[in-house]
Amino acid sequence: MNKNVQLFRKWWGLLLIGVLLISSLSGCGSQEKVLKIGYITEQTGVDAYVGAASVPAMQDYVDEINAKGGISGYKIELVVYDTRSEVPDAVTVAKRLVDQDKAVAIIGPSWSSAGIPLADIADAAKVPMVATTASNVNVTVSEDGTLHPYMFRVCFIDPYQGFAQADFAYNKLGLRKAAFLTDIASPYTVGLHQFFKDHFIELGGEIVAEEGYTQGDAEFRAQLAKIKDAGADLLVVDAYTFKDIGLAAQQAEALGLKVQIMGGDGVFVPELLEMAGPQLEGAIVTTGVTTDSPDFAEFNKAFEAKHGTQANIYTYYGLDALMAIEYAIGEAAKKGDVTPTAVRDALETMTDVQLFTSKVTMEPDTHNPHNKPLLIMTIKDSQWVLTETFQPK
Amino acid sequence: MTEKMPMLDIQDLSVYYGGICALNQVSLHVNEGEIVSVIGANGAGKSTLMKTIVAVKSFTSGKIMFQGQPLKKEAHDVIKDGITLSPEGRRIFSPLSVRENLMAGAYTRNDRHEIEATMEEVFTLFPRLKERINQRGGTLSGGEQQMLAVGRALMSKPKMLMLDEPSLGLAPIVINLMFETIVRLNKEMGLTILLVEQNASIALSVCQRAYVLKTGTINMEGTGQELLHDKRVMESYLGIAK
Amino acid sequence: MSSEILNVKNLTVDFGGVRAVNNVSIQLEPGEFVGLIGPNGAGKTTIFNLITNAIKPTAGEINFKGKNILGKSPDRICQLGISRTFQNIRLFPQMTAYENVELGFHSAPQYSLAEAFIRTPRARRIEVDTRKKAMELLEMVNLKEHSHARASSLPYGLQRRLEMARAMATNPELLLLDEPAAGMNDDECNDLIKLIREIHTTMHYTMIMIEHHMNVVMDLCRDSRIYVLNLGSMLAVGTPTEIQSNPDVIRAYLGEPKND
Amino acid sequence: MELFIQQLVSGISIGAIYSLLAVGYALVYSVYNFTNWAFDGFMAFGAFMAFTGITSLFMPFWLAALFSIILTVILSVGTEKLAYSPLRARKAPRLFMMISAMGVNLATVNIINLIYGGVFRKFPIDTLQPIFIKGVSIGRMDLMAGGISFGVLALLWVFLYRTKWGLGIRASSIDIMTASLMGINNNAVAIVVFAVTGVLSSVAGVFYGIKYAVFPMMGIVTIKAMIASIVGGLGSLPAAILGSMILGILETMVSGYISSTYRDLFSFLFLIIILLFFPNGLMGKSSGEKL
Amino acid sequence: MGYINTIIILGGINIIAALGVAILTGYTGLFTIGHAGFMALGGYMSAIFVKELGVPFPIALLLGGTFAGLCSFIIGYPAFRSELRGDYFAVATLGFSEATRLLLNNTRSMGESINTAESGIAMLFKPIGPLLVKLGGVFGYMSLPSPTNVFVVVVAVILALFFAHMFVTSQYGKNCIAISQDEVAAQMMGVNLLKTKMIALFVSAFYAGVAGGLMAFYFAYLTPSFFTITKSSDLLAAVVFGGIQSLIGPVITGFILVVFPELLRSFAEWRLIIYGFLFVIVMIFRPQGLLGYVEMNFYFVRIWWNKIFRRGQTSQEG
Repeated sequence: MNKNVQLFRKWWGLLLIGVLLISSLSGCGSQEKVLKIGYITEQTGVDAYVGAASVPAMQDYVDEINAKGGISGYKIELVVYDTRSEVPDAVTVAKRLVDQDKAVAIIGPSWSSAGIPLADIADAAKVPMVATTASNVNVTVSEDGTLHPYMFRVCFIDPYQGFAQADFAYNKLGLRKAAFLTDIASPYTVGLHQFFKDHFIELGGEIVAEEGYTQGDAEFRAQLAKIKDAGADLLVVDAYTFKDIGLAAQQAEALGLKVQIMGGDGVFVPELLEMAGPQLEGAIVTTGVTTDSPDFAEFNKAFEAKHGTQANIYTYYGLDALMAIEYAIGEAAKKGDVTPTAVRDALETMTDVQLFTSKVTMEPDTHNPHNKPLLIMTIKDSQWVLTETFQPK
Repeated sequence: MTEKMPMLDIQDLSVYYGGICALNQVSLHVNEGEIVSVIGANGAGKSTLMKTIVAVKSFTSGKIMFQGQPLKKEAHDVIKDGITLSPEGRRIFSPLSVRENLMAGAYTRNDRHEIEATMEEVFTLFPRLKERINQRGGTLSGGEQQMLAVGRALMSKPKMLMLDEPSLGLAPIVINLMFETIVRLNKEMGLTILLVEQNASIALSVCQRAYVLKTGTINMEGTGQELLHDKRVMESYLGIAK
Repeated sequence: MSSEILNVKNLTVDFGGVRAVNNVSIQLEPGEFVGLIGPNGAGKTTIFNLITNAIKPTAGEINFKGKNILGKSPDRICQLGISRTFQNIRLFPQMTAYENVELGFHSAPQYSLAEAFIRTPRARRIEVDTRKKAMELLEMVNLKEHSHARASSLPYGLQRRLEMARAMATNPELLLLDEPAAGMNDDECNDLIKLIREIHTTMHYTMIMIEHHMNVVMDLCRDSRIYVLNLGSMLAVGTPTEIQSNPDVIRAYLGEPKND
Repeated sequence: MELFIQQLVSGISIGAIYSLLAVGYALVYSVYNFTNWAFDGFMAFGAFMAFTGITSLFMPFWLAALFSIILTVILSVGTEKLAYSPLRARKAPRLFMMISAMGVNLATVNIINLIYGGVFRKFPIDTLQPIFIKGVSIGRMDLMAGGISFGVLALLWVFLYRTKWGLGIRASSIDIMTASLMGINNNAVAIVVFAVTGVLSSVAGVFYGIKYAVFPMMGIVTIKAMIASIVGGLGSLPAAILGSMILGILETMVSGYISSTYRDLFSFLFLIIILLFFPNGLMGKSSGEKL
Repeated sequence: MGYINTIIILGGINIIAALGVAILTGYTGLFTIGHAGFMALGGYMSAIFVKELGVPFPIALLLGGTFAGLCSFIIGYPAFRSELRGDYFAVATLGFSEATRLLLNNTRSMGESINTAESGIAMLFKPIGPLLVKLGGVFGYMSLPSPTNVFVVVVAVILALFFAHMFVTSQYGKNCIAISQDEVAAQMMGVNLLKTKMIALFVSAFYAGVAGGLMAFYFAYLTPSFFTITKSSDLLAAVVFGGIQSLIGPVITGFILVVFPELLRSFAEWRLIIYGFLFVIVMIFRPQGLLGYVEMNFYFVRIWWNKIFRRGQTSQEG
């Protein structure tokens, strides 16, 4: 009998602990009006720097909002989940944000492979999601052309950037023989490559070499030697991480390959300047936002002082998405209906709203920011110099 | 007790392999300057005895004393104390040259000159090895490999040399040569030798005392000559004729 | 046309400059029981390894039931009807005694992979049948009550018996026993002799046994012959009494006294 | 022709880096018969320690390198004591050693990631400019890579073939039991082997960091070294170097003349083909089991 | 409920793939760190069958699994024929899975170049050119049907477990166990090593392939980046922790390894570090894993049943 009681206690005890665990995790019991905003990002794995640069800034901003009494009286809670750069993890955390945390809006992933399946989740759950730097077309508009009603983004899309790069290279720099060094394992880089190539050929340019590598490679001399042999005058490095373009520049110089180097917004981070040094002089990198803009100087300084790391584009895009949601919640609250659907509607009709980096108008039929300027930066004396602002018609 | 303490004294040694009793309550001793043989058929536990003495194999119960001290727990410490074993099947380092094999034997010693001198002594014993000094061990003939194994064991300047089946797989003429050398080592250098052999006749004819091991126990003991003429020895090898 | 079940002709193998087996020939009639003895390192196990093609010979021929089996894979050779035990017991340690024996029966599965997944009535029948046969073999070697014990947990002597039962389960015509009595005391040896004799008479196997316990060999081979191997070569063949009094054999085992 | 020579030069320099890594694997494999999967974590650790030495502790380069070597040796030997040696003492199957090593690797890499973050860093030391000979660029860094690789390998050779410790290691790698009969302390040999492995991985890490970048996942390149040591034949130092050179040259040639996109596919096919025709690698010994 | 469902679905998919690894690593003793490759092959193939050919989805899953199984021979035959030992085989599987991913990353550009090719070997592949483009390379294979739900996954897991149990208790499965315990003895007792290992690899890859298919039909999207070495090592971890020669062990750990990091997502950074230390600790203190050598059978279930429920009754009676 005694044993039996003990056994019973053990089982009940386990059950109790389980219940406590679950209830503590779901974090109920608060009386305040709190809205949860989810943030799906990378805190571990190769891309951990994305989360590292953005989460503290966003948390600071949320604290600021709350200190000011919240958005129309609603306190904000930022719920951050890590994806380890794995799609299945991105999907589970999205579902978790939707079902368990009842997030009113979600700040979506920084990469398109996760953005594409997450769009379906956002649609199904009817919770708006704002992607930061997932720039593949199909993130907001599916393959067959239908719009994902709940998916938004605050960055420009790959075709736009590829187009602008080709345009600048052909028309402004007068380059005619392009060679590529492309990370073949990322939709972002392959997309940039594709759109650059298409437009460059359309303009009358010639593609003399298309070389690939895989993420994690650090050795590009074989490819660069071939590019040198092909007589290219432009080297487009479509890289996901700045290390690749930095190393490519170093190794190109070592091989005596003297070409114009060009890269996309993925490599527009301050670390690039330290890494490659003089080899990157004159290289061109396109981006939607620059850390060197005097508008951000103060912010950058404060951020570095507080968190010990430098701000980069992920910081800005994260804040952009957060501010877009802040705006939309504010709009929804004005109408007295702070539901995810109301937030979505406000996002869709967003016009000329000042976000962290620029004023944004959302295109209702694509959910891409309209007329987001593209900055063409040149590296001079190891500093970014704004060469031109590309504004589409 | 005027008798001198034996160099190696083993009392009631029992060794198990898994559940199998390989040695059961074995007691034997070796006095300084002696050649002692342990003979017995295959599987009698001879090699186990050797391995236990050099601490490659651990024992379950009993006691092993060397020069009045209990045996060390690790093989390399035992070797440093002055026991060496030339193992069964020679086990020379076949990819290493003859010279390197010998140098490996001198691993516990540090004085280069002394080592060179010992190597010369080994070469006087086995001139064939000197001829093949740079050859790989694996290319030597069976007899030469056995010389190398014994030479290698001598390189540590042991106080007691143990030989596990030095006649194994050798032609009779080579066996004779081997045992002549063993006797020389004992007589001329005064080396104490513990010998384990299946080849009873030759082992008994060179030793002062001998033990007969049968399925893990000591069956008989006596002087070499006594046992050499003891019919029971042959029976323990080839069974009782019916 | 010869009636031999096994015909080993002029087998030779070299290991790194040393000739381990030198020009050995063995002929066996069906149903024979012969012993293979010789001092340590004579090359006895090497001959078993050559017959089962665990190692490849340098020269020579091995014919089994009139067919050349040289170069066939060990599993093929087993399927043809040659099975063996090992000097250092090689059971499947984490499998039960029963499973060890059972393996011998189904090492070439008796039903198709598809049947394995859905366990058709036929497959079930085969399983039941195999189970029965395996239990019979276990009973024969007196291991029935240990059938569900893990092989590694069995005492050493029983492991040896289990290995024999496993070898028998492959339904061999030629059974090679490598030191079945190793490490056994006299009483255990006597039991083993009885068991092996029983196996030989009831199963009608042709058997070769390597053994160092001379009493065991001499007893089991008293009606047939013993091969004596020394330094890789065949030294003598004969009845136990002939072998025991053969001066060459005695010299091989006991050596010659050193003559100064 | 110029392209060919350029690719050959690059191939050799890449091969030199692979060699340095492959030798680390081969050394452990030859003595303990298992692939030390933890090596790539050690490499990243070595690089980060030198990096920290220079940036946070303001050491001159040579001191930072020494600092890194010492710490990596401690890590390597500690791993041997805590993760490998208990398994060896139990005579555990090789599979367990591998899993244990993978565990060490996983932990090391992720601890580095946790502390330093996943960011790529430039090693704070100036790189050297290349020399051009008839249009073919020969990197001074590559010459240095070659120099250091072969220098370290030469030192390793001297250590293994000209010192008493080296003799002990070689004897142990042939027959560990007999080696102990020679008075060779197996535990001490293990410490020395893993200390040498630590030195190799630290040197490789620092070097790789200087030439490319320092990041927690930098050890990913060791998979190439692993393929190289299998191609050459596991457990033999010259084979590891041979395999590395072949793989380095093959990769650059495939990139240069076939397709850089499918380069790794060729490396893999090459591995499969080698295994089909040389089951033990080009120079490997057969690992036949004794009955 | 969606979140719980997600966990059940992903856990279930992981269980099925882990069962595949259990058959190969746990039962046959062959170490794999490349099973993600087979998942990818199975996933893409089933997706193609459903989306392009309109094959019903359960059949497509089986076909996808079979395709993965057949592909496994590419690595299995050379590796087993040359009697590759542990380390070699592990690296070969890793190479295979990375090569698969490389090819999948490039399907689109391959397809495009085939479509535009005028001559040469590419012409031979002309019929599959458009399909390759559709697969999308790194952009992923999009807009797949998504019939995978909790019910499907639970049924699939039960079936997978049942058939895995059937396999490992069959004569084929027992031959696999024999090989893992003593390869030489197994061969000497008549087990055809090459054939048995190939069968084990086939079944194992089949399981991974089916898991891949379920994954495709859950995410409605496939991209090569689903199938990285991390995925492979997670599967291996499930078997190492769950136990050698056990199905129920990897099933439990396969599920836990999905659920645990979910519950403790805030410790995500520590997760891989903990795995790493656990690998070492398990090897040193319990190398057979959590439930090593525990066969899933009714005997086992009955004992547990008795332990949990019956004990109350008997003690009340007493």
